[in-house]
Amino acid sequence: MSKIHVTTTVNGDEVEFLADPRETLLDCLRDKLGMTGSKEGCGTGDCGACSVTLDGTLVCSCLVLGVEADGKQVGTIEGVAEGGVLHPLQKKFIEHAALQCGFCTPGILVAAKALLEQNPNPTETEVRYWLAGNLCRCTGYDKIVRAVMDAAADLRGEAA
Amino acid sequence: MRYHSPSTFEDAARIAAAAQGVTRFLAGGTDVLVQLRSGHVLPDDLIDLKKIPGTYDIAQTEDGGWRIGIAVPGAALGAHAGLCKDWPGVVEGMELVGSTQVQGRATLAGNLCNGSPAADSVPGLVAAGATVEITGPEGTRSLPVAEVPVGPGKTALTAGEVISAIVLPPRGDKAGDAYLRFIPRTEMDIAVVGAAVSLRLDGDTIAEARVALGAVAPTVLLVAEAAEAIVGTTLDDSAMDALAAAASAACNPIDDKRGTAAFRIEVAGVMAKRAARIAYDRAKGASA
Amino acid sequence: MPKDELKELHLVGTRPDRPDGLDKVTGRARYGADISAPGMLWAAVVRSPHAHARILKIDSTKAEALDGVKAVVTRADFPTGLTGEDWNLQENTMAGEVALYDGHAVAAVAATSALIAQEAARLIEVDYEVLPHVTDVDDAIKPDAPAIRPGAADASVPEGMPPNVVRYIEFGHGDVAAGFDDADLVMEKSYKTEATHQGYIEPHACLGQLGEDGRGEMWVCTQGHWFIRRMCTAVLGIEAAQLRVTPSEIGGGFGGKTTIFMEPLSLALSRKAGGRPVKLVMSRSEVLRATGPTASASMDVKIGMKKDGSITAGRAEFRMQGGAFPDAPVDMALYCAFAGYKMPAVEHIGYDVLANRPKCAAYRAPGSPMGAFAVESLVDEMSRDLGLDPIDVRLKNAVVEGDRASYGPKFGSIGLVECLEAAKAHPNLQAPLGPNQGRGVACGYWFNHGGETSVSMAISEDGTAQVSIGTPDIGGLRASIALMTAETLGIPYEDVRVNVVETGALGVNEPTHGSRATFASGLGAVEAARQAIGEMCKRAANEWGIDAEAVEWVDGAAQPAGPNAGKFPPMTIAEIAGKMGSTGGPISGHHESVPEGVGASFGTHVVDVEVDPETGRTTILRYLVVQDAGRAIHPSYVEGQYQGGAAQGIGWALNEEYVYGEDGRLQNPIFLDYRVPVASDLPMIDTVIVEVPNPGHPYGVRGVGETGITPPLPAIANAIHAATGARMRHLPMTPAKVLAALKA
Amino acid sequence: MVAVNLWSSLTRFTDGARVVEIEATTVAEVLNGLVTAYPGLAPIIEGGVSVVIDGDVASGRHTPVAPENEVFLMQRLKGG
Repeated sequence: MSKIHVTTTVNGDEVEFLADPRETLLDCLRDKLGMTGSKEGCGTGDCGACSVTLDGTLVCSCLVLGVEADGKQVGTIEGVAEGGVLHPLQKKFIEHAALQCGFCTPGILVAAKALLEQNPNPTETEVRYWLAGNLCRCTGYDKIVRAVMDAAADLRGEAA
Repeated sequence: MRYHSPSTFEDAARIAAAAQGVTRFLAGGTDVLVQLRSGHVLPDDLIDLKKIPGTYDIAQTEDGGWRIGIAVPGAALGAHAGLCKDWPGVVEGMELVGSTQVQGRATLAGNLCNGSPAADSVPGLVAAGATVEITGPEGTRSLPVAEVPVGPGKTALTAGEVISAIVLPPRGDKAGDAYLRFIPRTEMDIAVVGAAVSLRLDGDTIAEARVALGAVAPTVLLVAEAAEAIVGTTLDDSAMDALAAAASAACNPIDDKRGTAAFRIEVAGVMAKRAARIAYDRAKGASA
Repeated sequence: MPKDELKELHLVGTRPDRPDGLDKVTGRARYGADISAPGMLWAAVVRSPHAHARILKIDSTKAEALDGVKAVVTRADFPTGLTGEDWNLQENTMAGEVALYDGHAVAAVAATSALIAQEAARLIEVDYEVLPHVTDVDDAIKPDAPAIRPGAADASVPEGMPPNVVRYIEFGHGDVAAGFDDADLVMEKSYKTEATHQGYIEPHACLGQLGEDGRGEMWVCTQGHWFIRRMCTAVLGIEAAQLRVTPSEIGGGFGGKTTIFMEPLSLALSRKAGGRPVKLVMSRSEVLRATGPTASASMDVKIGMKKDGSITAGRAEFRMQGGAFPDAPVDMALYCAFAGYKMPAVEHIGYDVLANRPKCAAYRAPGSPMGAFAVESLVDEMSRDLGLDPIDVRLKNAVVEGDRASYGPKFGSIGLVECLEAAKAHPNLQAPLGPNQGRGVACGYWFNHGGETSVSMAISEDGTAQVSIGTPDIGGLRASIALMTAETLGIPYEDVRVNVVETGALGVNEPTHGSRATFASGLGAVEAARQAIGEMCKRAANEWGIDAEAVEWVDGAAQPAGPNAGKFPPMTIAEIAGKMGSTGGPISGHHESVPEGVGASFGTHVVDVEVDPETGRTTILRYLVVQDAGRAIHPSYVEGQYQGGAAQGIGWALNEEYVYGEDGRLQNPIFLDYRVPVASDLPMIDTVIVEVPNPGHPYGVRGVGETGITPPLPAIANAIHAATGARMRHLPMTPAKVLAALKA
Repeated sequence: MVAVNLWSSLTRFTDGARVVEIEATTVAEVLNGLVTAYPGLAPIIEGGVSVVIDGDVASGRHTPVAPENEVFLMQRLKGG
């Protein structure tokens, strides 16, 4: 089975790997690049734990082939904090106890960041529907939704 | 598995026609990758269509309709103001497929070619009278969307044929469409019942209508009797009841893990009524 | 502890950032599948497609011929002669002569890549003789049901019972017949609940290595690594101390990660592959098909009630299947069913029944939700028939300290009445309800659990402290332990680091289960800190040349007390620690015990729903959880337990279920069709933390993890009834079932 | 003597007695005494039981019991 050489940009850094065309972008991130922050919870696009951005679009990396990333820009949880400075969403997730086991957290943060970039002032309903593809089994979502709303307010420069 | 990324549909069709084993086309990949990873479908040749120029485009046709590239994901449909204004029902059907993440990848063409009777985007396309452009070894042809699915998991496409565009007719004035589905949760489910209604008004009276149902038969249904029930009416209560009865009567569903046949028959009428109301309001100028 | 002492607390009850928060929001935290090792192989498992089939032949010739395949194991690679639960675990890990359920492992393979391992697994040919199967509990208990494991019944089962009954229990007290005679209203109804799965988002994953010398290492996501060690070594026939098990961060467990499923396979493959480490990660469908869902239940309940709502007698007969192995929590279900009520007379009968399904595991208050669904539904139905308020009826019958529990012993300190009163006073009860809307109330109970506990604490040279615990942190445990330790030592929260350590670093610990971790490891950390404080007081006393008894510990410092008070300035923990090398060596504390006094936890939930009369779909409008926490160490994570438990209960009530086809195969083994609640399905979940301190814990803690999943099942059924008049007695209350009930 | 409350289906092994008197000062003596007096209980007790003393699950075999204690035998308690 011949492998394909892939050159892609992950969180701003150019990287290369050899991918079997059957391997997903998630497999490649985790097993070839050692970026295990993106998680596999289902492998069928139903849980969102593997959420990344691909050329700025939010996707499940388990539903993208590694070879499809060639020449594209990939954004993962490892790139959400910039230069060691946490993104307001990350701070608010800790502050609001919006995580318990933390396994869904990377995917939710990547998804929530994508939401706030296109909608800086989402309603609770908009947050809930945007995140409907990110399963969390620990929190009942209450504190997650609050953390996202509070981070949005923070980013807008409003007091919570 | 061999991975191909041709730069024209003709090349894609040629590769597919020459392939000996299991072949799959890759557009959004949200069905193909699931089948691949679960081992249900292990393609020998995978033909990625997204490197073909124009596959991400949404363009107005000369007659005022729309031509939608096969790699346009649901999120891009929803972001396109012109398309959303003309065909909100088609767009909302596609936007119900999967999550925000899946919307970043999943396509109309993929949803159609997967051949599921429950595909959310298909009833809207059928109600709209959409067609697909098909490229094959013998050239291109056009086929109504309603004729693409021929059974669960089966399409009318022959070996080597690939959908190269989705074409929506011109919308025209005083018209509206809508799609509603029933799922047990609020998101992330496969439709138990889906109903799309497209209609045009003459004054307050419905002059033309098309009603399509999903997940209630082996393929999507275009229910002429349901359309007839509301044409010539102002969608009064008796028209609504007749619509619901006609929709329910057309159903030929199965019991499965997602719902019972009796439930599907009952709720098909409910969804048809509710979708008709939205389509009617949109035709009268309500925004989507 | 006395209330005035609680007022002195500085840290307990505050909400600092959790110590593992940074790693978890940056993607750095390492879970089960996140670690790799040099020379590592990948494993894949071959699973039975049949619900019940004799394994005639396994041919791995083609698989072994594939480039990159390094080992194939079948049951032949495991020792024989195991008995009891060890045999059950081994049999469930890998089928012997008979595959007992769809998804039962029959072979496993290790190869140089995941893709090769998966391809090799497809090349392993298994010949089966398909046997008759049964999956439904009511079918499985029939006398003519296919006998799944003849001879599996234990001594509790009297002669002549149907072949799949493997455990039988009967208990109660009082004159039940007289109680029913004495009642104004007697009602008897039958209820059914379907199996559900814990649904943790992290699939099971481990990395195992085992040499021919019998020494091994394992990295695994688990609620309890000593359990993993004991079970793996028993199944493989190696010595426990030779296997070192390190717990990864864990992506949810809810009871499902307290036992083994595939972990021994990685070790067996490693041993066969010359000791190369083997990574084994389950797919989601493997998780749903072949780990440990909860039992399904069929239940009959009869209650006698006076016109004023007082209960005169109760009877419960529960039948539960927990898969092809004896372990359905029918006993727990019965214990919890009437636990909130003073029962003058009560009778419980339980049957543990085998069926061709995966071996059930614990799931959050195992058994309690099913029992509560039946009893709390019937109490609601009878209250309404008698025109009584459902909260008042519960208050009228509510158990208080000293009352005899329905299951026999007397209750210690409990907070049921406090929960009911708090629920009654909550503004949600005043919210107006519109058409097709209804409000439901129910209570829930869980015992809580002590369990083997070992904790070590060491003071560092700079006066900071490290605590080693053996209970994996699933939902903020390290924050709670750090709070209690810092509170006890009188140092800042940030000066304590809590580590969940591997099996080589502590004595045996039971898992994070039974709502025990904050209670038991917390108690251990406090006791260990107190021990270190004693030592530090002694060191200070030696420096000052006074008796150790004349030194007290105040705000993180030793200070002279009694007649010596004020004679010397306080000596801080940093000062004492800085000199430890020259004053007697390291300063640490240890605690080993099986703590008693766990403190049971009651809760009351109130839910408002709206039912679409045309589709039968239920929407949760408002949700309130009130529960007794004893003392909330970190209130945010207590609320999180309440909210998470409620969400799981809502899923169980409305949409989650194992759906088996006529062929005995699981029809919905992916998250698309196994419908856990998504964010848009739920409203905010309001919480009230009731605090009736548990006298059995130094800070009054009661475990809070489990009770919250119990009340949603009946509360939602009661709310649907209030909204529509339809009484739902079979979970889940899917739109199709509700619509059918509305039309009936 | 300690009065031990059994669950009622165990009366098959105790000649119908639901409460049995056992000479014991510890949990271990309770369990051993039960097996000695009623050998039919042996597999049940070996299979695992919880001994509840005055409402609390006893932490081990050496937990003391006295005649004034209320003692219940229950199925082994566990949790999720």
